[in-house]
Amino acid sequence: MSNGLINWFRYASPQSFYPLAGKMIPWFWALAALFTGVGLWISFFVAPTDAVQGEGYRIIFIHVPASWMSMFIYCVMAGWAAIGLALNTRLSGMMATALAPTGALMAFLSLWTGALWGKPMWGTWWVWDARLTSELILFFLYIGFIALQAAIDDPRRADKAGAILALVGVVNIPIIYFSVKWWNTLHQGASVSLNKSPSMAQTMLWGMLVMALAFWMYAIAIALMRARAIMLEREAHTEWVRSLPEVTGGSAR
Amino acid sequence: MKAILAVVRRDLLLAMRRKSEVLTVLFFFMIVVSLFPLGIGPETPLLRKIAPGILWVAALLASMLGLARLFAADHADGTLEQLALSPSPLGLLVTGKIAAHWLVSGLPLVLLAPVLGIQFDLDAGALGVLVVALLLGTPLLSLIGAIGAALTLGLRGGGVLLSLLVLPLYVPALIFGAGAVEAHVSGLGAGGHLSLLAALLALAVFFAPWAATAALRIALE
Amino acid sequence: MKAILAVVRRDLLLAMRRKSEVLTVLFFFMIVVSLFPLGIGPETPLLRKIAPGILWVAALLASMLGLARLFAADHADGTLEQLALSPSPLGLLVTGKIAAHWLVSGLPLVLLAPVLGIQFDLDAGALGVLVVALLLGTPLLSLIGAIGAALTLGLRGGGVLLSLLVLPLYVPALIFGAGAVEAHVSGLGAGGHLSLLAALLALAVFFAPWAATAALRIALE
Amino acid sequence: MLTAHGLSCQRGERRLFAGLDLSVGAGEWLYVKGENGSGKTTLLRTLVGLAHPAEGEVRWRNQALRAAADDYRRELLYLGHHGAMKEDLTPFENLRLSSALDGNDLPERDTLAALHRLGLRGREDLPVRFLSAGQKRRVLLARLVTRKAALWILDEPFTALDVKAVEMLSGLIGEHLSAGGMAVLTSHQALPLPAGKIVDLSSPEYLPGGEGR
Amino acid sequence: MLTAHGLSCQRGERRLFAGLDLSVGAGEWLYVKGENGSGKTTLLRTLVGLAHPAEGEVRWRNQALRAAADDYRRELLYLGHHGAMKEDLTPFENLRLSSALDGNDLPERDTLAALHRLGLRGREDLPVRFLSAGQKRRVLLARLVTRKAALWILDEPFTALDVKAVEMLSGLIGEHLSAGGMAVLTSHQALPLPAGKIVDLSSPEYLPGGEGR
Amino acid sequence: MNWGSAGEFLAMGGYGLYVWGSFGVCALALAMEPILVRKRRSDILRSLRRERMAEEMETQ
Ligand code: HEM
Ligand SMILES: Nc1ncnc2c1ncn2[C@@H]1O[C@H](COP(=O)(O)OP(=O)(O)OP(=O)(O)O)[C@@H](O)[C@H]1O
Ligand SMILES: Nc1ncnc2c1ncn2[C@@H]1O[C@H](COP(=O)(O)OP(=O)(O)OP(=O)(O)O)[C@@H](O)[C@H]1O
Ligand SMILES: [Mg+2]
Ligand SMILES: [Mg+2]
Repeated sequence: MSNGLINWFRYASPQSFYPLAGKMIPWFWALAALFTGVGLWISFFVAPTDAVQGEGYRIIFIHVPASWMSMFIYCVMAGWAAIGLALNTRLSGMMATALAPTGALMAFLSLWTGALWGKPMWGTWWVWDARLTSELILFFLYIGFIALQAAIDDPRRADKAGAILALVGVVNIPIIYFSVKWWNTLHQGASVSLNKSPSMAQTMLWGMLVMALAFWMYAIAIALMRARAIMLEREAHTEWVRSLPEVTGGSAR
Repeated sequence: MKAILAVVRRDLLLAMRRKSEVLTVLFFFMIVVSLFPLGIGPETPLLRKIAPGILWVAALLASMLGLARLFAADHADGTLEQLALSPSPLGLLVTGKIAAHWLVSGLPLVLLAPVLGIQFDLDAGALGVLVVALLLGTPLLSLIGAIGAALTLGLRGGGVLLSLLVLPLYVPALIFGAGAVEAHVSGLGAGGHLSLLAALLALAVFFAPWAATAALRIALE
Repeated sequence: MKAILAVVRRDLLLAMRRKSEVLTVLFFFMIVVSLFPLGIGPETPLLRKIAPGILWVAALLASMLGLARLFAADHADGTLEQLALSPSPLGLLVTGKIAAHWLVSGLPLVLLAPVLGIQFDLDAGALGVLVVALLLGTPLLSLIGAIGAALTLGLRGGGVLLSLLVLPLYVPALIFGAGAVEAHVSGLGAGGHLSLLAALLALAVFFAPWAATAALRIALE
Repeated sequence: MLTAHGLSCQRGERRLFAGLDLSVGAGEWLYVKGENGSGKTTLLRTLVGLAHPAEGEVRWRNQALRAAADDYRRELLYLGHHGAMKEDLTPFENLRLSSALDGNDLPERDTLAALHRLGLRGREDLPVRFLSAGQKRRVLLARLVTRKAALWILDEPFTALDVKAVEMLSGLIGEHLSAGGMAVLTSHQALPLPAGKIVDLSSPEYLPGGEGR
Repeated sequence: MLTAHGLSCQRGERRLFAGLDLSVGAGEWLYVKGENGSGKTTLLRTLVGLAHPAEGEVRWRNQALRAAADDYRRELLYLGHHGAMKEDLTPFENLRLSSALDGNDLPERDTLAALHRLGLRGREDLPVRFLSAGQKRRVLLARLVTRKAALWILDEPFTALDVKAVEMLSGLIGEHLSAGGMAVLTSHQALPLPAGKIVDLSSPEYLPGGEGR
Repeated sequence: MNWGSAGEFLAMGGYGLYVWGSFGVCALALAMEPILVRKRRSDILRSLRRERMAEEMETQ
């Protein structure tokens, strides 16, 4: 991604980024499909049955990548936001806006799969564990970011306000995480610990990593797609959009 | 009737235009509910015990949030004067506004409550009672709230004053609503509580729009 | 410095003019706290256990109530433009406004909390810790809240959106604040929690006015 | 026919004017003049029934306002200092919604036509919040075109309007009058309208005696 | 000396005007004309630095606005469409507080004198909420008397004022100019002021080319 | 190979509901997102084309 960052810097104006993204998207989709295929194959057919958790543990192959992505995307989003505030580039705001819904979706999936895992393993859908609680708060932060941007109609203003919120959030996430952790352990030795699963077999680790790669590729592809749509919306009246082939040529229905 | 519908449509359109409106009420509800475990501690049995109370208090606060704006926006921009001068009776228009308020900030809570109940480890039966109680209770909250909103219209410090007026009036809804769930959990049966709630609701449906309209007329003088 | 004082004086005067302002924040706090025994039932040991959490959540909601108005009134009537064009730096004026907000809606809570704590049967030591924790925590709430208030300025559905943005950020204050009292009650000593709260406060004092000012400038564009 | 007899109005402790008689018949208009704070807005609000006179009575078609309330409101159009518009909605939506509240569903065509007539072409779908001061007033005034009402009561309708818009609005009022409508207006500017009846609230004639100041 | 060079302003997607040059020197005033929505308010907000131009630059005493920000704000007085008043406070309190925020404590005498000059005698202690539209504007305008500023930027200062008040305000502006002050005004009414520079934003000269519409 | 039959695969050793509940919702969400983004894109493209058409009609 850091590599991509440098490239994107050169392409920091929407009209040159738009076609570039258009060219990259299919590749990321292809990679995402490939990794998903391999990952699913590993998760269902290669990885053995777990001694303690039976087949239920297979949820791990989406739960963990979704959890990782939810946290990772927030950082990337805040990074774009910081760039946007510092350099005042239009593209960075669009990228941050494009990433947020995907991040929120990942947080939601982490919560959902975790809950579905918790029921058979812990006998309850939810416990107020540190990691669970801070993931829930992360989800709220995403929703706040999206709601804030949705409430502002001037895109440039929305970008800047969103950027400030994202940065404040990024400062707060570690604080929140540690406070929640401390809160939880002070009260009780957590009634259930997430780490008691047996040392993971190599295959499991591989499956998780491949699935994480798949999620990653997916996130990039979808963020680029959404960024392109946002560019069209925001720059609808500029010359470069009006002369795009899909606007001029395409079969106007 | 047509006028009621026009008002409901208009208020819903406005709520949709502030796109996130409905969602934010929901998330506010969720966040307030989640704050309690953070303040109180994560022990499940304790949390299960106080869950109905917490859910009800949060629902009450959430449905109160939108109240201050119920008439205030229309008052500030002169729309309320126009409504008062419109050919349809003001009472009907007010009823429409109350209905729209419930649709935007009551109904969603009812639908979300079971999910939050699960976080507090309530069982299926208790969740059912919770939903029914909220279904009867949230319109009651909107109706009572409308009177308070009309009374505090245009007053200095309106928002806070409003909660001061309205929260005590909400107490019966809270007691019977949370009580219903607790009665069910402790095996007493929730029927009595629920029928009391229903009776209160019936009373409010007749009384509240009239009272709110009278209060509005005073505010407009 | 003179400008900060002028802002503080002005906001306090305004609060006094809407006479009931301070009182209503207090009453809201009291009512919310008292709702819980009604929703949960009157068992003393249970109530004592959840008291710090409930007091903190109520304080948090009460201090959030006034937030929406922190900049909104000044924005709507054009005063904020005038502040931005005034010779003193906007950051200072914003600090003044935050200080006034705390004086109006934070400090009174600190003073009232022990009384409510007694209702929940907390002992003198716990009450002391509660007051100190609130004294450190409520300015933190005002500071963080100001960022949210500035970000949501002039937006549709502002009030609810504000709470959505701000409540998650309040979590550390809540945890350490309520945690301090609980740690004291369970004999662990509240020192750690309190010094963490103080550290957070120090961080926020530097960071929050700056962020709020930046957000205000955006809102004014 | 709108008449008032022996009207005197009060705000707080202050009597603004007293002993005011007026009547507006079909095709007539009344120009309410007066210095700032002389009570023009108060008089207009009293005429529409939003405020109540301290003394005297307002009558519509020879019935007291309270008795005629429903009929009166059907035939009345009042535009005050305030916008009465939702800043979040577009001019198009604002206009249609206010018609819906009056109980008639305005077809899309007529809505657009009214907005265009008021010179808002190209602004139909921009939330009112973004409009300039004059454009906001124009959206409000579009109701003059869409709502059929016998009596127009307009408080400073010409504020914030540019020269062209002032002409256009005078044209509208002229049409309304020649179709047998009635109007009550206030303004501090000179009005480009054929002579109407004039009430000057600053004139000593209406000075309240004794009470207030 | 306020100058702007090649200014062009945009709201949302719409370019309002382009290629605007202007300069206002000591004792001069600039009359910004234009139809509703032509961008007068936007121009004024750009001149004071609340909005940013899409192209071009505003300079104060030969420094770019951003660099001169502090000095500029000290010498500037901007009154917009908005009231910028607290409806709960009295005119007296409003005026004193806004001076305090400008960093000078206004003595009671001067405050009262300014209010009386604006014709608010007897209304000093009535909360602004109760004032008439014109009286509210007058409270706002009292700042012209109390605040020493070299440059006045006033957006439609004459709205809602009655004939006497219009004269009085023109007098104030005249004094300001003859004392070497500068002023930028907008208005739709004819101004009873000695001739100043004129910028007409509706004239084809400033039509933005190409982009927007 | 872990599974003897399709039935066994679906049952997931008794955890079918949970495993397929997770994977199913996950697949659904990740499939819906591109569809929604596509729709957003085609909506804006359609309105752009319509605007263009209107302009062409005007200039003719
Ligand atoms: C709603 C419930 C749940 C949520 C929100 C949740 C959240 C998370 C998060 C955020 C992570 C990544 C944390 C990190 O890498 O530091 C994670 C990792 C993980 N979760 Fe969950 N989880 C939930 C339920 C569960 C359950 C029920 C289990 C298993 C019994 C589980 C097992 C794991 C494992 C094994 C990892 C990876 C181990 C690691 O990286 O430390 N989770 N979860
Ligand atoms: N509570 C009160 N006590 C005393 N005087 C009051 C009170 N409320 C209003 N007033 C006075 O009543 C008058 C109201 O006048 P109104 O708004 O009708 O004036 P207007 O003729 O419309 O003026 P404008 O031309 O400025 O719009 C003002 O002079 C105001 O100061
Ligand atoms: N987001 C937007 N998109 C398109 N046009 C906009 C947007 N926001 C504002 N406008 C337009 O920009 C112009 C703003 O004009 P401005 O308020 O400066 O006008 P003005 O000359 O002060 O008019 P008035 O005489 O009515 O006060 C209006 O024509 C308005 O419709
Ligand atoms: Mg008036
Ligand atoms: Mg203007």
